[in-house]
Amino acid sequence: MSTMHEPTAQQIKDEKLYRQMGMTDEEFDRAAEMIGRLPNYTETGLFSAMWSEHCSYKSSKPVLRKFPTEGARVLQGPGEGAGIVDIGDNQAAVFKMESHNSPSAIEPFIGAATGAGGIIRDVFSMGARPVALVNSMRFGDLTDARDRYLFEEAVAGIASYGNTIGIPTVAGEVQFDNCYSKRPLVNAMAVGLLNHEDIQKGLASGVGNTVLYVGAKTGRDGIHGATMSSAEVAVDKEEELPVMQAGDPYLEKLLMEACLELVKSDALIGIQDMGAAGLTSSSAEMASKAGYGVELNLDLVPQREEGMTAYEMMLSESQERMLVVVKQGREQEIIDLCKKYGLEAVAIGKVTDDKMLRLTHKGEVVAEILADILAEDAPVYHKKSEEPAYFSKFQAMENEEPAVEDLKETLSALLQRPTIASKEWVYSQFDSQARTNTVVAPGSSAGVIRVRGTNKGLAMTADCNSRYIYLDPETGGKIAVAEAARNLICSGAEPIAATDCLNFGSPDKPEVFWQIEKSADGIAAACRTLNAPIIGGNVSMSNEVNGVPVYPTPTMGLVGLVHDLSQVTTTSFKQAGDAIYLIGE
Amino acid sequence: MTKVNVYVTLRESVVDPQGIAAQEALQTLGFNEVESVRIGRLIELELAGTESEIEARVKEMCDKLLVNKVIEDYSFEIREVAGK
Amino acid sequence: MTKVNVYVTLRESVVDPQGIAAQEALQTLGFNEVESVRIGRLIELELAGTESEIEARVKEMCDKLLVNKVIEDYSFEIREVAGK
Amino acid sequence: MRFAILSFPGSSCDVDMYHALVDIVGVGAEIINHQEANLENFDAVVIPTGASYGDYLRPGALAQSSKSIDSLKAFAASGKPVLGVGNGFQILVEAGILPGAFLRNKGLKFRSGNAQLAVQNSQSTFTSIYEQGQQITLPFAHEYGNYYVDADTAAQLKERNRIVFTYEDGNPDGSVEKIAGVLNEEGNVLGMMPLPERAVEEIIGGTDGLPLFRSILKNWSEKNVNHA
Ligand SMILES: Nc1ncnc2c1ncn2[C@@H]1O[C@H](COP(=O)(O)OP(=O)(O)O)[C@@H](O)[C@H]1O
Repeated sequence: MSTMHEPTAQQIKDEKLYRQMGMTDEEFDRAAEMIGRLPNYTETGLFSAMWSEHCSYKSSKPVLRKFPTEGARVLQGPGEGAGIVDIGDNQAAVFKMESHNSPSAIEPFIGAATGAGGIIRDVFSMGARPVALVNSMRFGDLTDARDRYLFEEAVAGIASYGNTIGIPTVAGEVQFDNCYSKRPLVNAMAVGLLNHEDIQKGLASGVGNTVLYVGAKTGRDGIHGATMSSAEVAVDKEEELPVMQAGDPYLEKLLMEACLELVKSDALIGIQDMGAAGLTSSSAEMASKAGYGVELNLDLVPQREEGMTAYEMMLSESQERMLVVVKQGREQEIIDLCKKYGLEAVAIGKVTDDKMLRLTHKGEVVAEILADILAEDAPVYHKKSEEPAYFSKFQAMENEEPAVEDLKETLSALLQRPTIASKEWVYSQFDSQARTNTVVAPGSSAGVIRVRGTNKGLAMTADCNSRYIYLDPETGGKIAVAEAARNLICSGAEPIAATDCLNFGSPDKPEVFWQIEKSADGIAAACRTLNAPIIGGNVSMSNEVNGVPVYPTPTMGLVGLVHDLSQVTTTSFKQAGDAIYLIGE
Repeated sequence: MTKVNVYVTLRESVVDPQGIAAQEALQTLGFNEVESVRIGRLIELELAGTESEIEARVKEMCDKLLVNKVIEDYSFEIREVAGK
Repeated sequence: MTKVNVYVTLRESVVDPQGIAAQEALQTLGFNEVESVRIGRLIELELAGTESEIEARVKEMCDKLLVNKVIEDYSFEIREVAGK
Repeated sequence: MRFAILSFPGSSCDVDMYHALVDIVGVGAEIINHQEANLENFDAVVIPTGASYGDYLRPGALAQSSKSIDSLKAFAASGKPVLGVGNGFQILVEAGILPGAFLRNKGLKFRSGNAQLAVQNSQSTFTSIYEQGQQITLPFAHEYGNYYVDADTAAQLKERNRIVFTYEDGNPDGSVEKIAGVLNEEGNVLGMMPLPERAVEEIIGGTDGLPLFRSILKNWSEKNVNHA
């Protein structure tokens, strides 16, 4: 009945309705060919979400292959919710960075808050307790009222989520440049700790095992968030925007505690956050990775609104939801465990052996597609790459020493630049000491937390100077990694692994794609040299305003291991009379 | 001086975690008859102007500053026009 | 189902930092006619019961949980009684 | 001596309090879930900070729906020590165990950092190891740290020596009378916004919070020795 108002498969093809969902003609044809028939409305929605840049990395895959992802410490590289590196004593650090740029351009508080919420879920869905947050943000310079608003609200949004859930923010960076005017970048990174035996993966395996839905009810919010986040946002047309998916850090705190207890249970098979493209990506990916199928009965999905269609439920990006696969017959104990935390857990489906993602709604099969087709077989594009004209022009320019007439005046002018000025206004809004492990809070080179029960610590930082990358992406990419590594080393830590968030303009522009490729070359080379493999990350493209791309901003998040907490150093001068040395060239 | 009450509510599809938590708390306290709680804002303005001016100006204030139309709806009510 | 609007306002003797900030922002935007802004809460309830029951129950909810009488006043309005 | 750490959903810093009490101060402590709050067998109750119930509606308000509030009131009435820090203070105020209410910080933003405080009353169960007038530094983290009482109550608090800590750094959040911590009339319940459990080790934030816990322990021990 609910599908009655939906266009037929033929109409979708004839009227090219898939274009509204962000699919190209070729992609639609490819989808139809792969399933051997025209996809219906719901199925077209599944394809559009799973084949979006955000979920499939269809344009960035060739670039990501450049990154070193292996190393002696790496227990989990890219591909899961977050990467994992060994830190000795049977413990591991789990972390990843993610962007929430488009939502933050529309509604900065909610956009930034749900960005933090999403990355925290990625970490605890691996079985790790999130222990620290880091962020990296870019805004237009503060002369424009909208940019000031975006800045204030995004900071407040990140603060609100982290503070409420009780995870300290220990490091971060903010820079201002008019290339980000009205198109802010909001990248959030979460770092967790776990014992090796608690590592979880997002797998739906074992025929007959049960798929449980845990957490918030599904509403009509954030439908097509994944496709939106790969598209340029027109900020002025609020009526046409998808409904924002507001976050609930309180519910997430309950979800986090429940999941961290859940991972100790041998009834658990797999667990995954319902992030971008919600139920669609979590179910298709869990099935595909495990080599099984999943069948969901959408009538059983907890719904916040009446009369939701299959399409709406599958594409909703309502926050604070997890998909959990448990052993057949053990459902009740998991449901009871969740109930203890005030959470609803509902069996909505089961694992099958036919590798299909099959959805039923009101007694009818509304979608039936091989999970691999959705999760693995998105087209991969080798975008055109072309050196921009500006590059050779800049390269040909002579180096010029800026003439400084009055040192004092220049220094004070520099210190007043928002990018250089103290960021205390920002980080004083973050609770940096919750959980009482923070050894170095924001205000130094890197944040440091101790690992209880050992004499070790974890240092973390996020860095990227996008002007350097704009001027020379390859060298600039190296500089971003090197700066982050220096920040760790200055704090007394050995860099052990990296995550990244590649924020760029549209990959369809050959000059932009060239920036992406070249900066990836630089990043890869620096990470190799420093033996800091990239264990996860995120790509955010089409960060443009009126067709003008932001500066290329591949933010690097690095984590370092402090072998001895007594060796931790901070940036401040300690006492009068100490000697000051300049080391290096 | 005229008093205007502006009622700001979350748009229907936007989840209201505060309201949900308050409803659960009310239920724990035994108010089981409560089916839904949504928490919005009440903005009380005092301002000068004729009624028709005020109507237009308050609308402008809401659109420009007081209300976040990405997630909120509003309505307002001119409550009291005190004689000079 | 009946809808009730509860209006919660800060008591007059309590300074409202948010209201002051909003007023200043309005003035910066040129709304100089605004003399005062106070920001309170609008709580929308949906609940079952007869009108007189509801009256008493909502009062109880406000006193017990929804309103902090040290700093807040409230009033409420039964808005809509849908026929069964 | 055994402490109950009364934990509500969302009280994320219960573990911090546990660590401070058990690992550093060396007393017995247990995190008690609010649903099974049987407090009778404990010698003291601490309500930790965090954002119970997401700080929704008003910070500390929704905790009033928990049955444990009755046990807490009974425990406070029995005269044994009750300490609420941060959100725990807000819960005590919303429950009416301590006077007043919390408004949003004057600057409207969440703020965290280190607060400079003066010990205004070093006679209490909670502060007897501090010197009168001692300046101490404790971390804080709150958005609703702007403590409000009406003028009469404020006068009364002063007269009865119930203001235990005041802010000595300009009082940026706007608390009435610079109040950072207050006692109940009987002197066995202390609420404070600064967080002593975050200042019990040199490596994380200094040690100015330690004397507070040691005072509670010392006064309890002395009483118990007398009774024994
Ligand atoms: N958004 C933020 N969140 C948390 N800490 C921040 C943020 N922005 C800046 N900081 C902190 O402020 C300090 C100075 O930052 P920054 O000006 O970027 O200096 P640096 O060049 O040393 O990284 C650092 O300790 C950094 O962690």
